[in-house]
Amino acid sequence: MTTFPSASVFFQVLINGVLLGCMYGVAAIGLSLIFGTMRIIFLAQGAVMILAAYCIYWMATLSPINPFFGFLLILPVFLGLGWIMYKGLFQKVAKAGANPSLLLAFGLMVLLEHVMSLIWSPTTRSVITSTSTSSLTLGSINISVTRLIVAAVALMATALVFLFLKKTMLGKAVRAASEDMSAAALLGISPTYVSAVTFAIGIALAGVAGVAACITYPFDPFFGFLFSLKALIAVAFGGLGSVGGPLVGGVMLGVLESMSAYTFSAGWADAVAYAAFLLILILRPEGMLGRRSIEKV
Amino acid sequence: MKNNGKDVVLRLEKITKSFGGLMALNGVDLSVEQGQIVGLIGPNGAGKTTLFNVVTSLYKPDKGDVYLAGKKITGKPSHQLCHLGISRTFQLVKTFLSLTAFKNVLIGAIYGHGMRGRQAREEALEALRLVGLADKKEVVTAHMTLSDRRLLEVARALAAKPLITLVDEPMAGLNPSEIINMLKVIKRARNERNVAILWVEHKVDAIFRLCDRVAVLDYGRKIAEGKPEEIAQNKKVIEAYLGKPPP
Amino acid sequence: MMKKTTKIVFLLTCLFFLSSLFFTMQQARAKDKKEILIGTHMPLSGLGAFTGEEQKWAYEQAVADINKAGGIYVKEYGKKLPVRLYEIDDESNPTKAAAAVERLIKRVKVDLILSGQVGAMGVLPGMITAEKYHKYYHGAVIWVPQFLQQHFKYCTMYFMDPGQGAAMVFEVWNSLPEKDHPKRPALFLEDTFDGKTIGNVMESLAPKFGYKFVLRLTMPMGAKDFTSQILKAKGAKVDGIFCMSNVPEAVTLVRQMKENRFSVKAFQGFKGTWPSNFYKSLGKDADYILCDGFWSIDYPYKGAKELGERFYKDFGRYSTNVGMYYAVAQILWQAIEKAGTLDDLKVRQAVLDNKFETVNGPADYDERGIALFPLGDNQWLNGKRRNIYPFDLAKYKIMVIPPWDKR
Amino acid sequence: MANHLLEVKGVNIFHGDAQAVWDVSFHVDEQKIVALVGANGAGKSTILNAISSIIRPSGGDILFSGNSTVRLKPEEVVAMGISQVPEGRRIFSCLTVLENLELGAYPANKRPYLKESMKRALSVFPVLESRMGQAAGTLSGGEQQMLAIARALMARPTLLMLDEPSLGLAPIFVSRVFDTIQALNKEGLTILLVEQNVFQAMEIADYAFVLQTGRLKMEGTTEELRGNPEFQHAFLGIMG
Amino acid sequence: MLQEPLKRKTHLSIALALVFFFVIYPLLVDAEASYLVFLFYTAFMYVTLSQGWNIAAGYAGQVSLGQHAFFGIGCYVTAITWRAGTAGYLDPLAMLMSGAGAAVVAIVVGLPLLAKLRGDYFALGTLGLGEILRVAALNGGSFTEGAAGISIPSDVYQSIKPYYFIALLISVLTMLSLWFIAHSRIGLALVAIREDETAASANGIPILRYKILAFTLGAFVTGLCGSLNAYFVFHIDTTGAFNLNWVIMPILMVILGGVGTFVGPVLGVFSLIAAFELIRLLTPQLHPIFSGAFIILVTLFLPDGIMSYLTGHKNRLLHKLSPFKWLALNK
Repeated sequence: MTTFPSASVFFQVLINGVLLGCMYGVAAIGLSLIFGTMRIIFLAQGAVMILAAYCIYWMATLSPINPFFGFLLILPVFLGLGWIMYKGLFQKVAKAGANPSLLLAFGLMVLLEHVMSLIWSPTTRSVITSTSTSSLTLGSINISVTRLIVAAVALMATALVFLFLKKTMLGKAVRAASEDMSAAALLGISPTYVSAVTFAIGIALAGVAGVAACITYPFDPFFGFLFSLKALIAVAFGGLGSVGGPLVGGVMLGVLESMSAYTFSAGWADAVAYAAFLLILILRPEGMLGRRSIEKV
Repeated sequence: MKNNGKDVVLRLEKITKSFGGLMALNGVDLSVEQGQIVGLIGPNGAGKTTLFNVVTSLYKPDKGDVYLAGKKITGKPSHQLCHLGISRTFQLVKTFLSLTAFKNVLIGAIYGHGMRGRQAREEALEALRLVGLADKKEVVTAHMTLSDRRLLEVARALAAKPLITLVDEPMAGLNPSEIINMLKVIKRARNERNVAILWVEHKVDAIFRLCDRVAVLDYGRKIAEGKPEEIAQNKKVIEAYLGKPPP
Repeated sequence: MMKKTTKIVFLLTCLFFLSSLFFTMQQARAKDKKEILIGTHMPLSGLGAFTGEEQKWAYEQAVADINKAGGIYVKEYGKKLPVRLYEIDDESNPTKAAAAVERLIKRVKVDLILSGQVGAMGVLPGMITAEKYHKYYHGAVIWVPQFLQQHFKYCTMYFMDPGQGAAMVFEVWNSLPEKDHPKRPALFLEDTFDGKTIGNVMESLAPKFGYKFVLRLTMPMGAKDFTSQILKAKGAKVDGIFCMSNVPEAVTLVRQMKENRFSVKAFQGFKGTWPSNFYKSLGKDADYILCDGFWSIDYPYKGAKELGERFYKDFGRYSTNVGMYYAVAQILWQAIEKAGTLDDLKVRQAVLDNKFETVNGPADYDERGIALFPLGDNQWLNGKRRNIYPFDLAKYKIMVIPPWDKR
Repeated sequence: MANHLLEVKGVNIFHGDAQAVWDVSFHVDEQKIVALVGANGAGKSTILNAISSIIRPSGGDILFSGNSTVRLKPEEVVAMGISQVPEGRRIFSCLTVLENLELGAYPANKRPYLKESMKRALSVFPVLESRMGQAAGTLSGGEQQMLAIARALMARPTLLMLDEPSLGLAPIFVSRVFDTIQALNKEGLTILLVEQNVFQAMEIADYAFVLQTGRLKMEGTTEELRGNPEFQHAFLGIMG
Repeated sequence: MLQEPLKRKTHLSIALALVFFFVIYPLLVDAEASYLVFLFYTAFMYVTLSQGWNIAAGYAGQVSLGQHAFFGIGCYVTAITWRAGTAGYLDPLAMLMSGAGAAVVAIVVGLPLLAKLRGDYFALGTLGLGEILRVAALNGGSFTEGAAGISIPSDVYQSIKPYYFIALLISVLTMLSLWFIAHSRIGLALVAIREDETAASANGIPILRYKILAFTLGAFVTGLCGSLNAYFVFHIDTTGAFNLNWVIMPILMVILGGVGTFVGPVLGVFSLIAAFELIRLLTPQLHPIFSGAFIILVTLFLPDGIMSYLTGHKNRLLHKLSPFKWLALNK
């Protein structure tokens, strides 16, 4: 065990955890949205993220466009991609239940990973931006600018999803459909349309997460899977009772990881995260923000 | 424990249970004697099903105790209560859908009462016969009608050879002729098995027809208890439950 | 119930599956030998993929080169036979590496096996499998103790000596001016066998060269944040780093060092800092960082320069790796010719008995089947790796890293 | 003929391999309350779902104001003016009462009238007004049923189909619900009522169709049926 | 589940014929050089692993995503006892101990998890278990030899036949015990728990005990496979032992074959292995791409598994077993 030598080190570790957690959070939002309506674990989410990362990489190396524009470009492109993916693959399988969808997502992940490695080769790539290694200094605390941008993106994505779900008719329809698909259909809400929209948004958010990841970390075609595992934990941490759940869960995970890496050992950080995850599952299965539901008998 | 010369099978003492701020049950006392059919009625949300769930340990009461044949059983796990002699049916029917009717009842005989082999099979068949489902024993329950599934639940509960069976709205969703059949089955069960029955029901006329005693819940409190005739006359009950008296 | 016809179609499909398996498996070894079939497995996907690509290229060059020369003369058949290479992707997974070697031996029925990669992730399971079926596995990239533990009779290895590698690091640091020697160096190690092995050797050899590591920190594989480690190092006033990791981790570490304004005098990376993508990912920030090299285009050996330039032509970058893989193949070709047969034990014996000239210098196996080559050290500057070690071959000298704010 | 608002013609419906509805034909006339009664499993809900296009019948036709609906999607049927209050209420318990109501006006051609419809729905069920911001799951059973009907009204239907509106309700609420149905009908709404509570249904309906195990058994005005001994035997049994 | 006696007889004879074929096959060919023998050995392993998952997930409805933890424990128990000299080469006692080790962990972890978590949460919890154990083994010091892993000299290896027959035996025993369980009162209880836990409990079934029984049994056979694998590969480290492959592949195979069915997983194992082999054969370079495409095609056209395709029964279980339906947005 190491203790914190000073308050500033403590805050530095804390801030780093929060910023790392925002990264997990932004990856988790899309996941939780897709889980929410379609009740599937979209394992290929990590692969989709990396696909977006490669798109940005291409854009940044082949053209003089600033990678930060990627956020704006990726959104419509991946919205379309998600729509096509749903219509082409998931619409049919979603009817068959959650397990085939899980399987489909797994197949898609394998396919995407290897197609990417065929196109871009499996070597590590990264995108260098104007803010790549710059940082702000507040007293003795250093804050990475890139990570701050990612945190802002995570907040914005959460806010947008929140607004979409709470304020728009379509968003309300999404919430209704995720609670009772057939009752929603009776009101004139098309289940396939709602699912397709949700899926497309989920994919678009994965794309945004991919852009966020590629300006922060080097990546390769197989980098996404670990990320989707962490995002999954973030989702479980936050619970799905609230839209902010994934972000809060991500931040909790990030802080936990960086705290245990500093005080304990980086080698155990993952185990600590998983153990906390188990503990939370056992003590508060609905997640930290979720509402407890009473089983109807 | 004796009460009017008969054995008290189930006794509830001051059961209190709240969810969040909502007081679902508030100091409810109740007792059921051997071979007695006790009806439990009350408006929607009065706490009838909650009471069942407290008795069968799906919920833990905040206060109060449950006694079975004089022994305190509060908070014992559901499956132990079944071994001790409490079986039940569910408002939303809970049969094991992928199993046949026979196997459903067999589970009651094997796990509810601890019978084995031939004895268990015979008991299961006997219970099926009692509810009139003997000829449908090889039908997978997923393919059964609601009425048959309700009967099946009763059979499964009886196969456990309980001291008391809790039946939760066995007539919900049934048509009049099916209701008559269910009434007959419940009556037959009591007569042939001498089992005590605690019965939650919405169909008040059905309750009045068959019950030895009726208890009325309203907002988690027991507001009346007595013979069906008495309850039917009780002003409090009529106002709280039936609304304005019929013209 | 489904229709009978569909069921029949289904069964026929299954039959097709099975029968095709049977038939392809029954290719007997032809009496009339037309080619030498060499099998290999490589990490073309998964964690080791970044090195698999260069290995694949080097092997294919070695095969093309020998075939251009008409093949290898094998006395047993009285003629020159061309070489054919059969590659399997082992996905950086030890179980799949073992299965890959099973497939090479039993289904593809290769004559001999060229090494896979990355120690316990590929080479070791591959060697164990080859050993089971008495197939010669011409190995590389595995640590000596790991190799010796198994008492192999059908395998050989060609790699660097970790002790020598560790000594190199200290010798290079010592070649700095006295005032710039790292006084409080730290180890940043990935949680793999490679990390552990090299870390142990570094720690045990340090006192001999007048060093002592003040910290030993773990960098878990796939981790995305090393700030905690950096803060600890900063707190301990670390001024020199030895880092063993993969590329993404090394890149993230350096980026975060800069973000946290943490400078050291010397940064020696192993494995994660040599690929050219390391530099591409960091740009100028990668300058002055040291990287190990299994080989250098600047080596004065025959074919080295030519090979390095060919690689540059294909990839637009330089490699510090391909020469080593090319050398592994070169040794095998020469050994086959000297053995005059494809018999597994005889070829292995030829490997043990002879000395070989390669693009990576001379190779001489000992009686345990081990040949070690010296590790090289390079320093990044302006996108180029400047060879600084071995001192007698190197054209450049090490430079101290200026602090971030002075660059 | 002209005033048949809804016409079901020789409909057959399958659940997987099993046929649930056999060649059923009936019609609902404008501004009437029509009851569809029958034992459990008689196929009443199945027929409602077929009208709502949740299930596709494998034979026959369903005409609404003379237009076939069988090839339409559920949302198109709602847009045409048929709303269903499903069995068991099926309100969205995590959404607020307001959101539930808003979703009732989801179809594009209904949205412009959202405010108007809301006003009307609240005038029918003033209780809901004070509960607008509350999660619908916290309402009592009777209030939930009101919400479900109000939600269906938001789509400004010409035909309102109610599936077992009295199920699981205390008698006091049952009579309130039936009063409301009658009042709505008086305002000009056509109603197709599926009910197991035959008494109450016959009380308010103009005309009834009786289903038995997926087949149409008899039909007639409620007075005719009450006098029919066969009908009494099947349904009124002990309860009479 | 009950079959007509005649049908049961045919099924039995088919099963016996298959087992007989598998027993004599390696004796007819040059087993050491036959790739098919190795492939069959792998298939037997996966049959056991698949059924080990299927018994808890398919029968009792407890979807575990942590089978690789038990596989890894099996590997490590064998490797550690073998290194210490307490167990010998292909030592049945060590194998049983490995299975028992996995079973003990299943009980210790299963108690809180299965008591507290319903189906879907449980799936996530078990996923965490595998990762925790992996990290523990990585940091296990000289006991697990950390990242280095435990190496045992492979010169004791003689022939693939013992592995083949042990794997065959384990898989046949697993199938037999599954058959007996499925047709006994235990099977009845497991199915009841899967269908409705509340009702099962109210009918006197001690659900926790039976869930743990199923989970532990699955862990036990998975541990056995891990042990055999340790003997086969002679080198155990965290990447190989706690590889997610050991949980993903069996699940894929069971889903492909048919969840909660007896024969389905076996069909799933053989068809997936055959398909992947064929793809490797046709496109050695691109096989992962085509394997991914194959999985996608299967889910598009056989979403309920091979068994439902053959028998015509839709597999409703798939819907019930959705491991993540709890993540509903508005729960």
